[in-house]
Amino acid sequence: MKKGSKIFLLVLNLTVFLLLFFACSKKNFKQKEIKIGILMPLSGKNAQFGIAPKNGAKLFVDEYNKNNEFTGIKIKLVIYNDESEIDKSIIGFNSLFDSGVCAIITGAESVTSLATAPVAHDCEMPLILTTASAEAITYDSKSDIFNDNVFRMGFIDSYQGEKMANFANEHLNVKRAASFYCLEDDYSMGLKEAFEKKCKQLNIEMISQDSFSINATDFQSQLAKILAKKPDVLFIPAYYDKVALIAPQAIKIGIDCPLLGCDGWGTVTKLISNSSFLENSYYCSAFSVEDDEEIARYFSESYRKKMNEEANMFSASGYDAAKVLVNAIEKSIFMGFLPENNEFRKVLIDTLKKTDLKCVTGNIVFDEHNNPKKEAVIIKITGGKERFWGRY
Amino acid sequence: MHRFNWLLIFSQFINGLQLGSIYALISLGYSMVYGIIMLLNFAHGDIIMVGGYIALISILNRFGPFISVFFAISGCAVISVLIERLAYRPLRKASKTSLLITAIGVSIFLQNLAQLIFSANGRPFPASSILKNNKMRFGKINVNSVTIITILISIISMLLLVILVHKTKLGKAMRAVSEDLESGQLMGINIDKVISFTFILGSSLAGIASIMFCCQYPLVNPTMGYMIGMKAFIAAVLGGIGSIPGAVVGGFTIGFVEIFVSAIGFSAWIDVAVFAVLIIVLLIRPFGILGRRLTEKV
Amino acid sequence: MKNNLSMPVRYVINILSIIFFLVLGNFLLKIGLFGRAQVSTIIQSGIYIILAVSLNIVVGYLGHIPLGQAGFMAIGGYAAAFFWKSGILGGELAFIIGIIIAGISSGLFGFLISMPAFRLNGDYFAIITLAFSEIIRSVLINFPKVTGGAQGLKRIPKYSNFFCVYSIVIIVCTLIHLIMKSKHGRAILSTREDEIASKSCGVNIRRYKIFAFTISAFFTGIAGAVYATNQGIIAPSEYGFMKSVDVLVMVVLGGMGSMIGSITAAAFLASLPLFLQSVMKSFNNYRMIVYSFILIIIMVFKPSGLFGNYDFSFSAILERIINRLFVSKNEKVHENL
Amino acid sequence: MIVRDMHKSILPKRDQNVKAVIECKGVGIDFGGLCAVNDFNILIKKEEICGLIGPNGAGKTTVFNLLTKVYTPTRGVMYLNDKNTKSMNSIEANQSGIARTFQNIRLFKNMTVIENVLVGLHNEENCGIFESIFRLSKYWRSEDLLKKRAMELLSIFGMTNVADHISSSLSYGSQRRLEIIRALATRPSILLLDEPAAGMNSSETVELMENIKKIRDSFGIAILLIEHDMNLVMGVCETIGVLNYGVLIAKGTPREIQNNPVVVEAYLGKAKE
Repeated sequence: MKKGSKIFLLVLNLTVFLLLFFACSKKNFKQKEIKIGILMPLSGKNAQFGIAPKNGAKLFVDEYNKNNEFTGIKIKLVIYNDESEIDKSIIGFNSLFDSGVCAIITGAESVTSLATAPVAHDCEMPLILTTASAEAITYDSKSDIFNDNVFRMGFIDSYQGEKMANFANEHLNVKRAASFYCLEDDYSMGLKEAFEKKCKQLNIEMISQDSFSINATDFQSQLAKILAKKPDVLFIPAYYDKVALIAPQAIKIGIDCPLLGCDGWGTVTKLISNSSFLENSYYCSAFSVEDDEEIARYFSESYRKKMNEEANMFSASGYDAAKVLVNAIEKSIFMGFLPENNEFRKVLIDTLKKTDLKCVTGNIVFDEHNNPKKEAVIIKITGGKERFWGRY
Repeated sequence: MHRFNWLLIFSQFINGLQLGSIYALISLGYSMVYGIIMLLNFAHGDIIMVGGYIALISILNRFGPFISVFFAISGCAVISVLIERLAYRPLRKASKTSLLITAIGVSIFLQNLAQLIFSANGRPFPASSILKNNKMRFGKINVNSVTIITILISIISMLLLVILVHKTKLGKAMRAVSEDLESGQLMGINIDKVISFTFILGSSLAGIASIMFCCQYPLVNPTMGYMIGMKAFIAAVLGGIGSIPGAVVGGFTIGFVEIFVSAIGFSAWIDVAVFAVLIIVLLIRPFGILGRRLTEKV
Repeated sequence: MKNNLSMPVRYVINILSIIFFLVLGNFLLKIGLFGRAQVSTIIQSGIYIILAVSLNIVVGYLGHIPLGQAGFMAIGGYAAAFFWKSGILGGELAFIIGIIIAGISSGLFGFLISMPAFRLNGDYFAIITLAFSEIIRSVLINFPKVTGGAQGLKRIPKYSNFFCVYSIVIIVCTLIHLIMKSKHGRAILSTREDEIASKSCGVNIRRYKIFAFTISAFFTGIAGAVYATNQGIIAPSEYGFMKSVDVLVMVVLGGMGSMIGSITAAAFLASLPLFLQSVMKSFNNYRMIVYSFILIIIMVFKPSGLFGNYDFSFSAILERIINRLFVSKNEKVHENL
Repeated sequence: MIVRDMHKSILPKRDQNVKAVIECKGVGIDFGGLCAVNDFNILIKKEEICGLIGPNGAGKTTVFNLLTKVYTPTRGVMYLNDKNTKSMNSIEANQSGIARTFQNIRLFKNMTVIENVLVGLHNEENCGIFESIFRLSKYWRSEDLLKKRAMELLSIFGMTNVADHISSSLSYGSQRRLEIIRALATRPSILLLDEPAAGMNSSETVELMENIKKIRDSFGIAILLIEHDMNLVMGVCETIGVLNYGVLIAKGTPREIQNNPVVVEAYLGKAKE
């Protein structure tokens, strides 16, 4: 490298560097249509929790734009892939903010939403969480901070934990329960603690709490210990890819008590080659493909037709998030607020608060902490199929 | 454990044996490759993921169990030879640091390529179509057949390997090249052929291990190779990198450590325990249990 | 001998250019030339510059490849977060003290880890540093009561703005530059070049290896603290092996042993996702494939990276310009003021 | 010509009245059964130029590594400037006055010529980390002093004009000379040269002979030389030691060595009866 060429290279590099900043700072000023942001992990480890809600929301928005020509409201989705990493999701939020979205559908998992919620709160950007279940995103009891701009479609951790404890107590008259959770996953931890607290209240004896590490594949030693304690029921708050590994090993080792799960179990029968291992186990969820509600059946058919893959709880919550959001946008515009000026978002937050809408995952009404007050769907796995057992 | 139930102890022992044999098979690959070109082949762990996916695809396209196993093993061998040919051969003269960085690059490339093709979430592995999994009863203990088959196949492969390395001409060439690359060349050994063969051997064993692993834990996802590969490498170092019996001993030790730690209730600390074993071994006996001391010539 | 500018003049020039850069940067941000995304990207690339420059001490100047930088980043982040959340102090002073605490705590860990680590070299050194980093991450996960476990540490006060992040970047780069341009820097470089020859010159190479690793951990801890305050929440899942590899790619792309290389590569790769997001929607899905491919290509074709080990000194450039301009008219230049 | 009265800054600071620079008694080392050096006894006085010759594999370089404590001897005792080097490592050995060059040149390739010498001057000034980072006055003084001394050392072989060149860009001969200068920078009381004339043509060898004498005179240090080039050895060394299978079989003036029957036999084999 002669001296001269080094200088040239340096200068070239600096210009690329500066060009890079100015190129992406242009603001697009077309404000004709209303933009909604989608901040989901579309690649990386949690892609499956991000792609499904994005498709669900896309399905709703395409439908809406097609058959609501007359209202003059056209919804445009701006999608950012945050790879479920905190630093990228903050940059994603800011990039969506710059492109002038009036609200953002996000919340595939709790950690990234915990980071974007305060940032959104400062600039009053409404956030609709699809499946993130950490309580602290909306209302954090420890520090008493309430992000009023954040609305949640799914359940909070404690809701599901208590629900399954009640269900076990009422329908399976369980006296001795055990739990098997992942210490490194905040979702799993939250559910286990809620389940344990509720069991104490219902004086169900918690005979054992065993944990497994996030990339573990072998659970036989912990399961052997659980087997030795002979619980009436085994609560496994984990995602379906872990359950698909745990269940066969549990049955093979000889555990025959029913297994209880949570909404993370959705589509587990797809992931397990022989689903007889999950016989008569129950899990609560926000949505079931066999839900006999007319609106749910319509969603699963159109989703299967358009996306040629089976609908699940994640795509359902994405669809509902879009539906609730667009409904609130319509209301605010009919109240005479124009989407251009920036206190439109403030109005949007108030209208969202007063939502009362029949959706795929049930009737959405928000409580004082913006968490949905709705029943859960209980699903029983029999004959290798995830059967709709009923609402509870 | 309040009362000493022998049932639990024995079933844990079997688990340890089975996990250990999988790690042993994989760490053999590490040891052989490291012995030959002093390269810590980061990508070796991901070969297991490759084997799993190939077996999965071939079963889904309704190939028989034996054909799909054959596809998986030969697939692993072909891919690892490709890696050696494209990424490692040009760097044979290069510094150790560039070789290490390239190995890391290859490993990440494989993981992300798999993520792109097969999407990030796991795919179910139809274990039953390869190995009929029925319960075998030894007295009071029920042990599933996959475990027994895994242990048997691992031991057979290891014996075959020892015979090949010590008895055949090619094995002698491999040992010569691992002693000293240059003098091996002077003796007329075609270095590239021997190195490629070592990679083929190492990754075919990894292919066998990946089939065994997927049968026992029927789920294949793009990043499964990282952790298994890391533990197998620790096993290779524990046994003494470069020594074949060492890799086997190391593999079983790591298998038992993992099962023991989770049995006494610290399952969340398995990775920490395995890494702690590595650190202790590296500091006390850097050349491992059966390895030989490599003095650096001035 | 070319009439080069005497040392004091060089320092004046350097300081002036730094102040000018900071003021200009601040001004540009104040008038809102950049959108929010560019601001957070600029601040993010500042953090990655500190990370790359501190990793460059060990990779570039010392010639070893540690894979455990993410662990030190985590220690720095958590230490600073605990201090800030305890609320002993508020405002700017708390920020500075938090940064120093983060640096010291991860520097201490770096010192403790480097003692055993440097008894090994090559692949073993890489693996043992990776092992320590994974242990740190598991410890952070397995004590939920103390560290918030997998849910991470929430509500970390936010102090980071352009001015303080980039003043830290400049302080860190200057400190490293000063260290490397001294007797101790030469000792570190000589250890990379040839350990046996350094020993025969009386350089205590073990002490300097540990010294280099400890400073690198110290500055990585500082970067971890700025990273924590910039985000408001830190979770152990972020500090995995991939984070160390991200920073390693930056140092390798920039050129091992060249500070300007690390800075440029860090800024470029940190702002790449945003830049390409607007250009090519799905680039982020291929980001890691492209990075690993770059890594392999560089190692095979240009191991010395973009800049080799050419170290930039602004005053050297000025000197050359002055020489060309004035000496050609060969009248005496008013040098060494 | 540089004469003896160089200003004091270059001369080694060692106490001048030491009896023998190096003394080895019964020194030996064996690498797992192979006895590389056995019962090695030698005594090198102050300012003595001693040559060490012997067939290939006689253990000459191993002796160098023993003297500089790169290897620790398994038997015998060694004295350096009357200090027992048993507990020293190679760094402490260098501090107490032994410096060496290497058979195959070990320069710091990517560093400039003057930086190579400055590394040699590493222990010249104790300027701590704190002073260096914050550029206190101690730092400036020590840097200037080191630069001045480095220039002086370079001037011995007239290499000051290449001070800023990268060391790997120098010619083979000047790289050899730079390595010698770097060794001198550590103020040794004995300089070990490992085949300095290897790969040099005859004119360079002659020039090397003068340089070696010049160094010994101007620095007042002893020189221990390993060399195969006999006319260099015979021309410059005052005493010669002959090493055979790790044992010093003879030591004396070049004249004595030439017609010492034991040496002749070791080199040329037994004369036919």
